[in-house]
Amino acid sequence: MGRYIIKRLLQGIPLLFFISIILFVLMMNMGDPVATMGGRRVTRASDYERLRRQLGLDKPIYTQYLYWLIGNDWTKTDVDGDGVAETPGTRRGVLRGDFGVSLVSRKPVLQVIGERLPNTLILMLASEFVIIVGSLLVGVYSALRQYSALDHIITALSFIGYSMPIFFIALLSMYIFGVLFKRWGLPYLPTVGMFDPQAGKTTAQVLWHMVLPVLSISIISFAAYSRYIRSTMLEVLGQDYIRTARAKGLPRREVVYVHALKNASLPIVTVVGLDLPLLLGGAVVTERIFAWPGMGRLFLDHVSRSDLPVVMGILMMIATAVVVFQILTDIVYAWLDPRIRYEK
Amino acid sequence: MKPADPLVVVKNLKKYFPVTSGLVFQRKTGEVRAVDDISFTVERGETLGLVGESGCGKTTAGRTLLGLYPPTAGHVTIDGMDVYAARRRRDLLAIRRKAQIIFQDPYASLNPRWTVDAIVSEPMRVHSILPDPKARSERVKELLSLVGLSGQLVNRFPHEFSGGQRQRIGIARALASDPLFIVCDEPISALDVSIQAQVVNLLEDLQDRFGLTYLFIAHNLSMVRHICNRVAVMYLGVMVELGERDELYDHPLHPYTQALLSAVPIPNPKQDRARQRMILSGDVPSPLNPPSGCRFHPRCPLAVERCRQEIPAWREVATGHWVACHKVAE
Amino acid sequence: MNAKRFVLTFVTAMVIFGFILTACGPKPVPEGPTVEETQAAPVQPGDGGRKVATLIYTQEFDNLAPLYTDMWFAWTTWQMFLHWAWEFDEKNEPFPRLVTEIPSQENGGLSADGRTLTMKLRDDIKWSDGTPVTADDFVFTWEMAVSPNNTVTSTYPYDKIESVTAPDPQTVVVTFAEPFAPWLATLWHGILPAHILRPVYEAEGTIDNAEWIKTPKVGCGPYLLDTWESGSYARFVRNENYWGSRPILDEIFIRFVPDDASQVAALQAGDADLGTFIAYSDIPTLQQAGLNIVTEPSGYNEWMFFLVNDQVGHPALTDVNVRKAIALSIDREAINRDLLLGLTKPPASFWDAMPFYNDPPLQNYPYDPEEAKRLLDAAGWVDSDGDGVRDKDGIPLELDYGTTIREIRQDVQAVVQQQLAQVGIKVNLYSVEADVYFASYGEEGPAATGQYDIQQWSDGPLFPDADLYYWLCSEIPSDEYPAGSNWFYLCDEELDSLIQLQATQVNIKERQQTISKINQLFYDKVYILGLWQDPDIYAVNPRLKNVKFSGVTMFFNIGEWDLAQ
Amino acid sequence: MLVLLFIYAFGGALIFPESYANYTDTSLRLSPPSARHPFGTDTIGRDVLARTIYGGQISLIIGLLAVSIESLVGILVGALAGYYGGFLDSLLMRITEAMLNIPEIFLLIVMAKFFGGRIPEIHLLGRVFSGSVIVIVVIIGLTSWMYLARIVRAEFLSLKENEFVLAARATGTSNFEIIFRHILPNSIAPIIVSATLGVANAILAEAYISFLGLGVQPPTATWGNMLDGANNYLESAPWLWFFPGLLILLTVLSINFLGDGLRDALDPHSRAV
Repeated sequence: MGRYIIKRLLQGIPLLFFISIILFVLMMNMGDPVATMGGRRVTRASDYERLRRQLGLDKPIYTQYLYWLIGNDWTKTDVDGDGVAETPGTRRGVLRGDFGVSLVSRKPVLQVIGERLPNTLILMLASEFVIIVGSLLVGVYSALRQYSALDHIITALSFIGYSMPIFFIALLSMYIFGVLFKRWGLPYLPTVGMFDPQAGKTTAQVLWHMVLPVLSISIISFAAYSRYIRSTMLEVLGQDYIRTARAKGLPRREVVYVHALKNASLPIVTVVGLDLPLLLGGAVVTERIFAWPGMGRLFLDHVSRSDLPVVMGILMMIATAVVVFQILTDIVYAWLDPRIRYEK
Repeated sequence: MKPADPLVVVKNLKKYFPVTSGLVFQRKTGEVRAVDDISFTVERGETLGLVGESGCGKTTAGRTLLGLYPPTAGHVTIDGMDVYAARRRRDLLAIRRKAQIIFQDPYASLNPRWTVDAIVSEPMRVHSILPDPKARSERVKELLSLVGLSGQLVNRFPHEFSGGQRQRIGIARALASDPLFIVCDEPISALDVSIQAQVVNLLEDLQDRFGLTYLFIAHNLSMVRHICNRVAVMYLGVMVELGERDELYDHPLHPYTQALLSAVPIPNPKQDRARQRMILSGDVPSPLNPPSGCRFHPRCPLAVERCRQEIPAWREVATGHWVACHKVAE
Repeated sequence: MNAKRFVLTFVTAMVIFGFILTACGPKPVPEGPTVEETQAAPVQPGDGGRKVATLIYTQEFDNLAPLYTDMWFAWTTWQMFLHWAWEFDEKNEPFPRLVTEIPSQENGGLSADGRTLTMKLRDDIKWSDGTPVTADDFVFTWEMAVSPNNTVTSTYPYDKIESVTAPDPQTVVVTFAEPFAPWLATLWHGILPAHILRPVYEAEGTIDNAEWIKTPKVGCGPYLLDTWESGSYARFVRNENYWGSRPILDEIFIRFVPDDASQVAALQAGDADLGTFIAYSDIPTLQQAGLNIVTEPSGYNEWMFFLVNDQVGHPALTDVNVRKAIALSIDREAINRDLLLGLTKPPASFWDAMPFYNDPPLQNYPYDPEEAKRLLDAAGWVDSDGDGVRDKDGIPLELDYGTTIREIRQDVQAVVQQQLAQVGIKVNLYSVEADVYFASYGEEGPAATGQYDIQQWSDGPLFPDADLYYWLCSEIPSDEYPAGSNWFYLCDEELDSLIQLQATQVNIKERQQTISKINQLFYDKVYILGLWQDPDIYAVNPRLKNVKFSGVTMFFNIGEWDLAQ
Repeated sequence: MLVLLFIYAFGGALIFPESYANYTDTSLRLSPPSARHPFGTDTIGRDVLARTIYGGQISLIIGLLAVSIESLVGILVGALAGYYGGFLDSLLMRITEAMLNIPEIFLLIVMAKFFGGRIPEIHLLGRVFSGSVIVIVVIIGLTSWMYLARIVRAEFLSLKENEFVLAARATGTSNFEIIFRHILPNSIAPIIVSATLGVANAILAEAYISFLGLGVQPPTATWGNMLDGANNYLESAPWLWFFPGLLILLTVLSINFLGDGLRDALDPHSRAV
């Protein structure tokens, strides 16, 4: 098992290299970060050339990638434009933990991302929690009451949820719970931000503001999950050992929750792990609509100014998270299912 | 070229399948020695039987010698043309046209999405025999009637046929390019016993009519005896014995051949009872890690120390009778 | 399948819901604000009588350090914690802040040749950590701006300076290489604290990574940066060490709300006291909710720029009558009335916000499509093949019209397309993101490489100065000079010499006459066509008292702001 | 239902000409649904009903075209990787994996910026499509082929060992023909299912990216870009976002139903959602 984990981790490294190269090439041709530096005015010609030189944007793409990857403190660059490389570089490169400095805010990328990461994580974890708990309850319920009216309704609703674009859910829920509730004089949910600044960033505030975004993110995955759980539960419940357990006289509750659920949860683990990209993708739109100060919004803001270090940092972080999650999924899967033994 | 030249010459043919495990790019960590240095010839017009237990490499040998698998080492010439040296598509096509194959599984060997017409005419299309589609259709019907099927069936799909019929379609396809040489890769083992004889008879009949040469791969020794002129025995990727049919059946030299033959039921019960059964112990070892020396030694009742150490040479002990065993007298 | 039937029911319900929603939707809208108004009233920040004003920024400032950003939202914020040498009031008139008086030829601060500027600093000014603000800070700021090791966003106008010296701690002498007219509007947009940053510069060779550049907590203004939570808010507290009169508010809270609708909601609800960058379409709602709308000219107007260059642009546009016809066939009044809710009007002059230079005031071309058709006919552009698009010598009058993806711009594009089609001019619309649109010539930016025959964005002179350097022939980008900033590809020799002349005219009266000539030239030749005035618009809650805005130093009197309890 | 939607999008074009969908009447801006404008008007007085019709055409066309590109790339990559194996397989699969590891929306945004504003308008069938339609089709196609490639590869891996493929090789049939005439027709079922569901995903992807303002640019309407900026009118003009949003939902829903049905019909083994 240990060797398997190490092997999988080693496998992830070249993959991340691949990803970084693909992204870097795409991003180099994305837009001009210097173009928007002049505020409302177009950046001046002399400033333009100077900034490109100082920020190293005049270098060929492979050099920029190299600097991004391993830094440039081993070489000298020409920053005053006289054609002589005289200033030693200061970047240490991603491999040494330096993701560079944001071209927009001049803060280190890790700091920029670090400020937003917790906010996204809060949203993600809460959504994951809602999704898993909710879909388990609903999935198990509809599996046990297969073909009941409620089961049909759940099935249909999950289809609809599955097909809903996240922004439509978000707008609709904002309209209903924010606008209409307010109009009707009901207690209404806040539609933007992470907390009411007057009240401060208290737990209650954050929880209250989280309701709608979490709802929006959850609905899509929730629909798919509960369907999935329903079908695996049905499959497991139909198997011989469950019938045996019941025939032995074990209480129904125990059969369902201990035996069946344990076995049915196996595939769910995979789905949860593999759905991470989907969730993160949903976060971009959700954070934008609900003005949630997370990574998704950071991404949009900085993409629109072609802030390569930050965008690259976010994407690499996400890619890493996805890779790690896949590995974790495999490991948990192996751990949960004694039948699966990976060769050395 | 003298007609006495063998049609197919196989020299030191090896086929190892790599066993890979890879992180990014796969790396070879071992190899399955499916075919490990075999040499033989097939004379024009004869049928050479190739027998052995499942997994001994007979099918691989048959496919490799046609170039369907790239060989690890060795040379094969068919009608004087080097199979593996053919780089240009034209040369390869020339070889493909002369050598064909009939497969074991009549269900898997026909493209389920194609009609019989398309299947049987494919070789003609590829080799540009009868470029006119109409003439080709006629030829397809002709070939079908040759193998005993009605020409009306050309527009049906393979799943509408029985196993035997499908095998006939496979034979018709093999014949479509007017080959000299056909590898029959266990063509009957997947068929009902009642059908087997029909197909074998069909093959014999066709051989007579078109002067075909067969490499007949089988594990059914009695059927081999029926159809073959010569028989070769393979064990775990190597050839252990080769000889004229009657010579081999009557005087098997290699202990493995003896064991195989002793397992064949003989129609005459008296003879059968009189015979001494030779039961092999143990399983066939993994070709991934074949035994040292003589590959048969772990199961051989006659094995001595030398068999563990030294690979026995492939020798001709009598005219046309080859064997690889230390225990066979010089 | 039962589930499918349910889906059908659900869908029907949705459609019905939609109609109900749209049927009763519009009615409550006008009522909405009144409901909220009553709700909003009791919401007051009451924690111990502390006066906390909440401001909404629709974008987050990217950085707060002078030299390191040119973002509008940073400019507004500087007045809280950093002063300029002189600032500008609500009439955009300069007044001295860190200096005792604004240098002029009369008071001897400006030499007759316009090359030497002598500034006298106040002697009571100090940083919030107690260190006095001295001439050394000015010298240091100049040094940092022109140091090749600092990645400042712009070295302008410091690169025009030959030297900055400090004969004594209260005197700064600036010497320009050549006479430099726009100094008043461009110099000393915030100064750097030398006592904090010089050690960093000496140690690291650059101040790029200095802590103060990332979070400038030491300042010399009435408030100080306390916390800045990225994506959410920034908090400023009173500078207890402030050298001027004691700031009235205890705290200023800036919320970053990227979404217009949310800003409007917060303002309506009274959750915020000040909103920025108000969209025209939201003004009636806000006014109904009792908020004061303040517009402050900042020199910017939304323009259509014609690519008058037969090499790069459409040949038709080199004909002044075609350009005039375009001006006559766009109902700019209607655009202003309907899309901008009649709150603004089309500008006639590049210096609309500066009456001093727009003299005599210009009158807009009227909406007169018939006259436009006549002009086009006379210019030889007629619809000879009957496809509804005029043509001449086989070239159809088909123009590419590009702008950025802001909603109002795209909307205006669509209206213009339709109106021009009515006079037989076909327009293809393009809109791309700002960083792509404004990408340089070398990066193949569409504007820089002249891909659009008509371009649209908001632009203005170096407000409150009249300068417009980038209209020079020498600024036309090319493979040899990819950084050129004349993206209009316009080379009019008369215009060129006038622009060069005004930049060196230190005498205000002479300069005014030159600019007026330029103004008339722009107008007569229809090189640019104003779409709407683009002043800064603020929404102010009436309980926020004594608020004034400037088009240059926006929150110049923030120390005097007060909150009615 | 899908048929109805197609009729809506394409048949509706018979009732309203396209110029009507783009006809602006600024004095009528943001008027609520009425008899004249059943779905109301937008910010510059265009009829929302007519725009949903033309937007629907573009959205559906984008969905179909994007899936064509997706299928083309996916089948090609999957087929080459599965058939040839070895180094090519490793290389292609690593690229596939790398692309799969970046959430699609991020990839879409980056790609949209990559191609932004580079493609001129396209004149097709007497209509003008802004170049961004093509850009969107291409980027959606290029960011969604990975799953299909994996499916195709798996199919090829198992089918290429089949004896009928060996038979074709023994016959001398060229690799090209083996790939496209022998193996591909036998793996068509999962491809069809995946492509059908791909249409739904492509329509959604278009909506997402247009919603973020990076998609199809005006004046060409799509359901997605009609929603762009709609959250500014959440309260004052709900018809702006409700109708296009509902139409997207209905379309995606019915395509998902279709895909699910196809899967049940073609492949009775997998019945998961």
